[in-house]
Amino acid sequence: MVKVEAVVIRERVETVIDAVEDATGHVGVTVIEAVGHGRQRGITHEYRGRVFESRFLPKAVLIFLVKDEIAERVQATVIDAARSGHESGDGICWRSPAENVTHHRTGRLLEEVEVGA
Amino acid sequence: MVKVEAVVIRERVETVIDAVEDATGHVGVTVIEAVGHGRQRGITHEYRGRVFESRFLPKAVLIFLVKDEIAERVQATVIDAARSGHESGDGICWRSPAENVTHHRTGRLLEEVEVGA
Amino acid sequence: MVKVEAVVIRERVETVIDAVEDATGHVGVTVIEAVGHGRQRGITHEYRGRVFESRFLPKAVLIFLVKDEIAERVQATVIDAARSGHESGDGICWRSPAENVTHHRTGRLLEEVEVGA
Amino acid sequence: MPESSDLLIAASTIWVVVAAVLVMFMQAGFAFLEAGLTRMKNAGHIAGKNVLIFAICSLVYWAVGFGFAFGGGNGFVGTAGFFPSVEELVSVGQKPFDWFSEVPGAAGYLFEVVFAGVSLAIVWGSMAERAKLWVYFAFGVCFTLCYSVTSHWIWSPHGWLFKKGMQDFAGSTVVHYQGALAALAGALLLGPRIGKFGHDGRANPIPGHNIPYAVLGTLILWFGWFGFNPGSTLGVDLGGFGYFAYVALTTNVAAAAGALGGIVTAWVVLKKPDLSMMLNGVIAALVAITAASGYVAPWAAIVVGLVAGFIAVVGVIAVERIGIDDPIGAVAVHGASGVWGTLACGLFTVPMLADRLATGHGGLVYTGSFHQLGVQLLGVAVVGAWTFSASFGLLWTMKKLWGIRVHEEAETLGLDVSEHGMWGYPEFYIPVPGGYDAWVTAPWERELRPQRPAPRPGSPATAPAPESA
Amino acid sequence: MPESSDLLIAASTIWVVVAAVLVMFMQAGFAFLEAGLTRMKNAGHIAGKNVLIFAICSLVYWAVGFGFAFGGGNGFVGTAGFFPSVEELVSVGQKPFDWFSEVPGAAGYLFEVVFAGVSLAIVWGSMAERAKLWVYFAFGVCFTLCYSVTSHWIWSPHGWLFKKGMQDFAGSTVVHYQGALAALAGALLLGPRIGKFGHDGRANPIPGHNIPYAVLGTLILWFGWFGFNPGSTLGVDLGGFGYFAYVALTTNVAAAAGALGGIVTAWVVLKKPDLSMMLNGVIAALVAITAASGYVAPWAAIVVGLVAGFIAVVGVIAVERIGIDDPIGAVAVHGASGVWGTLACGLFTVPMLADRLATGHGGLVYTGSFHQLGVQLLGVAVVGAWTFSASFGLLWTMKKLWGIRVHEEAETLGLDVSEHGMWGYPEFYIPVPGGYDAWVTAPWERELRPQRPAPRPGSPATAPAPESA
Amino acid sequence: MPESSDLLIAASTIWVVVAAVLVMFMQAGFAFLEAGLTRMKNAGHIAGKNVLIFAICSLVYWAVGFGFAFGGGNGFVGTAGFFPSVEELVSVGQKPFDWFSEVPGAAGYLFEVVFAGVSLAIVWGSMAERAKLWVYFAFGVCFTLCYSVTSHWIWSPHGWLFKKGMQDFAGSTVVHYQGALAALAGALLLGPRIGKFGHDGRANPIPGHNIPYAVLGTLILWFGWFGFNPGSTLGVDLGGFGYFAYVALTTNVAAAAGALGGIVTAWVVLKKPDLSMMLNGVIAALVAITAASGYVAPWAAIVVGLVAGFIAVVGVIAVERIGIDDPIGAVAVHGASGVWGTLACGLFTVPMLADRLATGHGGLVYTGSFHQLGVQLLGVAVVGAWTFSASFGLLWTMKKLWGIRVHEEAETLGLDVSEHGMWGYPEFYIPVPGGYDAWVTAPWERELRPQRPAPRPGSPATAPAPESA
Ligand SMILES: Nc1ncnc2c1ncn2[C@@H]1O[C@H](COP(=O)(O)OP(=O)(O)O)[C@@H](O)[C@H]1O
Ligand SMILES: Nc1ncnc2c1ncn2[C@@H]1O[C@H](COP(=O)(O)OP(=O)(O)O)[C@@H](O)[C@H]1O
Ligand SMILES: Nc1ncnc2c1ncn2[C@@H]1O[C@H](COP(=O)(O)OP(=O)(O)O)[C@@H](O)[C@H]1O
Repeated sequence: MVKVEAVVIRERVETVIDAVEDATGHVGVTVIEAVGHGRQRGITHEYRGRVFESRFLPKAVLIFLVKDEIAERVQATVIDAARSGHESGDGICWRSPAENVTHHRTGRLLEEVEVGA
Repeated sequence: MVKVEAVVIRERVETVIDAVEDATGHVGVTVIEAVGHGRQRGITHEYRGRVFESRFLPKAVLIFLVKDEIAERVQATVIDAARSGHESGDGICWRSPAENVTHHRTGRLLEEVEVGA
Repeated sequence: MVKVEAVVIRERVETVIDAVEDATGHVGVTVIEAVGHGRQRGITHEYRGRVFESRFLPKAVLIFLVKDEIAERVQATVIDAARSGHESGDGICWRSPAENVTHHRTGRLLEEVEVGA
Repeated sequence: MPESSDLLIAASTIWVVVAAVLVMFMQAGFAFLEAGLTRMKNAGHIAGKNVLIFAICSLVYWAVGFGFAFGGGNGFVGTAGFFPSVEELVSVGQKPFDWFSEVPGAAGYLFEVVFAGVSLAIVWGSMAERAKLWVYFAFGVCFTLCYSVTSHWIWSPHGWLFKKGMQDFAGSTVVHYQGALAALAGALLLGPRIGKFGHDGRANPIPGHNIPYAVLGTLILWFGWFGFNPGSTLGVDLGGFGYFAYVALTTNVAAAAGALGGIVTAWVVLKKPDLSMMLNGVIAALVAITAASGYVAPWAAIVVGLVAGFIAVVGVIAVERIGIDDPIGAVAVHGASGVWGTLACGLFTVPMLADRLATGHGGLVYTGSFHQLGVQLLGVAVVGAWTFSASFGLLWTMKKLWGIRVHEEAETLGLDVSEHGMWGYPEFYIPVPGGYDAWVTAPWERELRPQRPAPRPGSPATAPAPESA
Repeated sequence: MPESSDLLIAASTIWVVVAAVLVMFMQAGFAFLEAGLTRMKNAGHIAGKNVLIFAICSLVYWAVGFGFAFGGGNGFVGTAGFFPSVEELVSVGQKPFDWFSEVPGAAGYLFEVVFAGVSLAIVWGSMAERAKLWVYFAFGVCFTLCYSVTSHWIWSPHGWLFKKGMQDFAGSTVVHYQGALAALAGALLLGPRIGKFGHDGRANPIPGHNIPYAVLGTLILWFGWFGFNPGSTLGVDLGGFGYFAYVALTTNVAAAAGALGGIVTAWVVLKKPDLSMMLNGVIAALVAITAASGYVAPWAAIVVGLVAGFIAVVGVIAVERIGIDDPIGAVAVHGASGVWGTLACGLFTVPMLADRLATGHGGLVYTGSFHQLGVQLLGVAVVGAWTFSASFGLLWTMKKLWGIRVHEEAETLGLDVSEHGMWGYPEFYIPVPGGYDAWVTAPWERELRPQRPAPRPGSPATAPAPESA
Repeated sequence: MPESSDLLIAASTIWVVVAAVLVMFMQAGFAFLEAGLTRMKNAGHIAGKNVLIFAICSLVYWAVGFGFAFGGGNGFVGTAGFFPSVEELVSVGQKPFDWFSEVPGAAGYLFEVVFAGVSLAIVWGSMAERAKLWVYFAFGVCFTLCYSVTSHWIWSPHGWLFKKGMQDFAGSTVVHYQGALAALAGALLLGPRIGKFGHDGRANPIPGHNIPYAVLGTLILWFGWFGFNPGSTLGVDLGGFGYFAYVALTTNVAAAAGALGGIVTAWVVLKKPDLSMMLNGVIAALVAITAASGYVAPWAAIVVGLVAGFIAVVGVIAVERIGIDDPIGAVAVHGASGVWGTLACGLFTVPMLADRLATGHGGLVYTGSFHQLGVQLLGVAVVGAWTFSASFGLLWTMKKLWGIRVHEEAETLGLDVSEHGMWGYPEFYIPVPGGYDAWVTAPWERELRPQRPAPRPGSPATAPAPESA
């Protein structure tokens, strides 16, 4: 199978998950809270007269393990749904191969399980 | 080396880590808190008369970087130990190649270090 | 592109990010809080006369998606900068290929965007 | 050997000052009730604003409010006692504060200013999480004056409603209903918080971030209410020596009934014993008994409390239903319940107690007469019209002229960081040096970085070892 | 000119009411001590239940408890003053509440009901994190009645133990020991929390989630105890005018000694100056001095406190050793220490003070006589037998009939969400709109989703650009 | 029929005891103000240490401190009343505590010991997050004694500064300035916290972890200050019957002005309405008005408060600028502002009030005379020299002999876990059984592990299914 990973702004986590389900029928995602640093400016803070900027901004990492055949479609959907229209900070998305993706409860390959489901 | 990753329920984090150590002698893991969404139903909440379900459930992501030769054994052990007997939510496990796995403290390859250890 | 991942102690997160930027000019990183278990001893706790050790120690996972040509350099810099001089716990670093790394805001490949930038 | 008249002053002043101090502490109760029932990103702002508004109120009330309320005058407003002098404040029972016959004018000020502070604190509950900071200053001043005038009508012996025999022992109408009216005006003009209502108008729950805070706030309020109601005897002998203990009893049983009324109603109606509803029930009951505490029998106090607990639950739901976003539930808990408590006097006042307090007459259930109920209704109607229109007008003007709501980004980011520059719980949001889950080297501090150790032989920086992998 | 007898009533009522109010605030102390020493997932429930049980107690005690305790009657129970009327509550020194000779019956109610509330609050400390919600209602009512009867024995002039000259100035036995006995019964019948004991029976530490809360709770309790002990003079002249100030002094030095006793014992015995043990030491010392505060010399108060601090530490460990899961340590801190304090009177009571208070005789160290110690022992034994068996019997019956412990899943998930439907700290557990680390669009809210911008030219949805990679 | 002299004692004792209890509660205020303005990893320690030091202070002050301060004696120190007996404590107006003419010696002790506790609490604010635990014990004892001596100078009728007519109504100098002097000595000897200053000496902000805690602390302090200042009449008739109500008024308007002074100064000077600065402003104002509360007119109280609010903001910044790490800002808020308040008497004291209180003379603005200002200056200078050198000397010696600062690792890890073995918020740091985001099986508990279900047919452990992939 293929592992599709994306860094998205937190407001978009559910939009992306729903979009993937709508577009490809894929159900199953793991979400990790993260902070990111890139082109986007951080938030400015002031405390007792000292001004400083936090360079990290809240993001979320989404991990989808999907069948090879839908991988491209999933990624395209993610990229599309993750776009917020803000001028910066929307994040990135990539994919990589995952071998022997197994389903703990049944001990069988996830692909088979999903077919089964 | 190989990177074995697993999404497990939090109650099983240590069971899995111990099982891997017992079965393969491998020591070394990184644990990340995550939330997941899949076939399993979320928890129902009620506040001031409004009922709603949180679609995300607490999970943990385990990352093991292991020698190629024990990769399969490690994964099999994880899959086995992660199974809680609940009717849903036990998660999944997969593996993928990792190149040039280096150990910061010594600057040498992790494999060599582990041999050294 | 290449995905360079590293587990580092939290004090080193920024040192590493700055070192990578200085050495390779690469900007863009995603940071995830994690806990790790390895050769290093945990912290001892005592509560109402019961002594126990927490086996997990706070770490951070850094994810860099970088152009193939600078991947090795980035990794070398990370390994170098992550070393704290402590006797244990500095963590590890590895890399793996990432396909079709796309930039959400523009919908274009990250490489092109970075060139553009 | 002290005169017994001096001892009466001593005892009365002790009681009134202690009661005032208990009521002042209610600011901490509101701070934590409101902070607990709102979100983390606004916690510092919500808690801190109670200090700010009480400060504003304290100075305005000293300068003119106290004079408006109790400085002699006509039926509508006091006309003396502005910027009171040392003499006016230390003397007992002298003009312009002769209404306070057993305590120095200063004790009168202290006891009345904390009431004004409570009324003002209520206002912001419904305006929480989206109002601009300067509005607290501007409207805080205006409301304190508006409050002072109304309190003159009902509590000053010169007041026209007082003369009609309106019964509002400690201020269900004066303090709570008034605060709720301004709160309602504010909530209407501000509009709901981002994310509170969906496109179809259905409300989203926005649970408060810290129920223990809300519990602490409620218990502090309950505690402070023992100054609020019993202290309103303004001395040790109103209604008879030690009568204030009886007022404390009715207050306590009503609050208890309110807790049960609230949690049971929630359990039955909402199917869950919602804790925030139980807490609202306590406060609603305390609000309701405030007017009645000196006038009713214990059984009636329990009825007043039970009904108030019910009102709190259905009121909060109802207010949400009609599309008003009231984060704390002030409109239902202080408004609806304040009205209920005021009218309850018209129903349950014991004639003997009305005589003891020399205010109005017995209630419907004892006298079969609607007279007192009518007076209470009149008071509620007039105060409702005046305070709501005044508050709405003032806030409407501010809104038109300068805007009273923060920008969308500021609201989304949270008022702590956008208005004050720093989170209420910084370590959960940003790396603080040596802070929680944080990176000891703060982002804004370069020099601090630990020096990198010289690369060891064989380290990738010098040798190509890893490359060879 | 007021009569000096009126002024005596005024002064006594001020004092008793203020003291009662301080004691009422101890509910906030228990709420935060207990919430602080338990887990996040139960924080709202633990804090909130103190409001609930005080509410139940307030109504039951008004209806019948006060009559049982102080409504005249025989040596075993009061037989008058149920559902007291306005007249009975406002009059001073009249039957049925003639025992309160300087304050109105209402002041008597107020002061005694807050004591009942404290005793009831103690019960739930040991039952924390696993009891069903309805049990608070059912057992709350029963225990309040049981408590009222026992307090009649010791505090009513008609009580048989009172007649024997038992010394329990403010209730080490009546309030604290009794609460601890019911707590013990509850802990035994509920069994330990999931995860408390391993298969080999070794105990796991389950540290409380918020030490600052526990500190706040302890300081509120210390604060409230200045009403608890000194207020038990029930007037301004018991033991001499202003004698209550002396009671406050013994209370304070004992509490101080308890803090040191607790932290030093922990440091020496457990090798670490455990903060929760220091706090337990303070409370244990306050519990112990409660009985003795009016009877002993300052040096003895310090001894009582030091020993109580020691008892708290070893007691908590011992209770855990024998396999009882007492999350707050109520059995050791209120039970063992309450017994110690009661017996301490038999040892250290100053004869002159026993005479001043006209209760019992001097203690062993002054008189060389074991008489008083014997009386104290008798009281402890009888109360222990009666309250433990009554509580155990009641809870055992409830357990058999309906079950008193929540289901395993509910306990694992936490009582906040399983019993009340919502977390005590929602933003740490679920996405709240605009909440901490959360996704502004709440899961249960579809329409709210930001509309997706129309895909730009070259975006993957329309063109295959990325595919070409 | 009670004598009116007895009633005077009763009323005075009620007032003094109630005031003392309010002041005692300020320990909770300091605990939460300080915990809120420091970091999560030290929260338990910071809050808990207030219990510890008040305990130490309570015993030391009973044993010798009270005697040093008020036990008759010469101009420099009291020489009687050590380890006071029951008789000395229950009698009124008798030697050695005859200075307390209307309340029992015990009430005197209670009221004075809580003041010593406040002064001691201030010390640790500047030493927060890095001092060793035993230092609290050792220096706590020493400072309490040092404090007692100084208070004798100014508050005992035998004291040499008292005889000079120094005006320090409730202790701007005695309590706050002294505490700040020791705090300064401690901050200098400890040095800044790790990460506070960069290599270039620029300061890093280390924001406190919980602004709501700081707000609660501030409101508790404001609340307690109504005991602090008005209670300093030590009876009901100093300055006239009920005069203490006037003292409460000046206290309240000053605090209000301080809040506004603080937030406005921050807004103007620092460009942001920093909440912690508003809170500092309140406290600075309360500190300043402490000396003047009985002597000045309301308008002057407002001036004193506004200026204090300004001093708090610029003072905190200034202290940081010169390289001193004062986590709470005690040096500016209690030191600079305490001096300001003491001198303010020399400027604003109303002659009529000075006469009422029979202490000193009118201030410059009324009398045009610099006399009183001179006396105030002398007091500030002498106390400054004595207390700073004594504290610095003591701490310097302790530092040289045993070291007063924890090791670097301990400081980095946090005092909760390094000094006490457990975090203040354990569930955010370690897995607790059944705790937040945690793994039910605690790391230290093996047996608890859920048994693994027998591998199912086709599970990888038995069959090579996955391998076949
Ligand atoms: N090269 C990269 N490697 C890892 N994460 C990246 C990289 N580039 C961007 N990110 C992630 O995407 C987020 C948004 O990137 P940013 O450059 O701020 O937005 P934009 O590119 O839209 O201006 C960053 O905060 C970071 O988490
Ligand atoms: N395709 C997937 N991609 C990523 N994570 C997944 C996927 N399927 C399942 N998971 C993770 O595994 C967890 C358990 O999956 P779920 O379907 O709920 O359990 P089960 O399959 O046993 O019913 C999910 O919460 C999610 O974190
Ligand atoms: N094989 C591994 N797989 C995953 N993570 C690892 C592995 N080895 C080490 N780590 C991570 O690196 C951290 C440091 O490793 P550790 O062995 O404690 O340090 P050192 O090797 O310097 O003694 C661990 O806490 C863990 O997070």
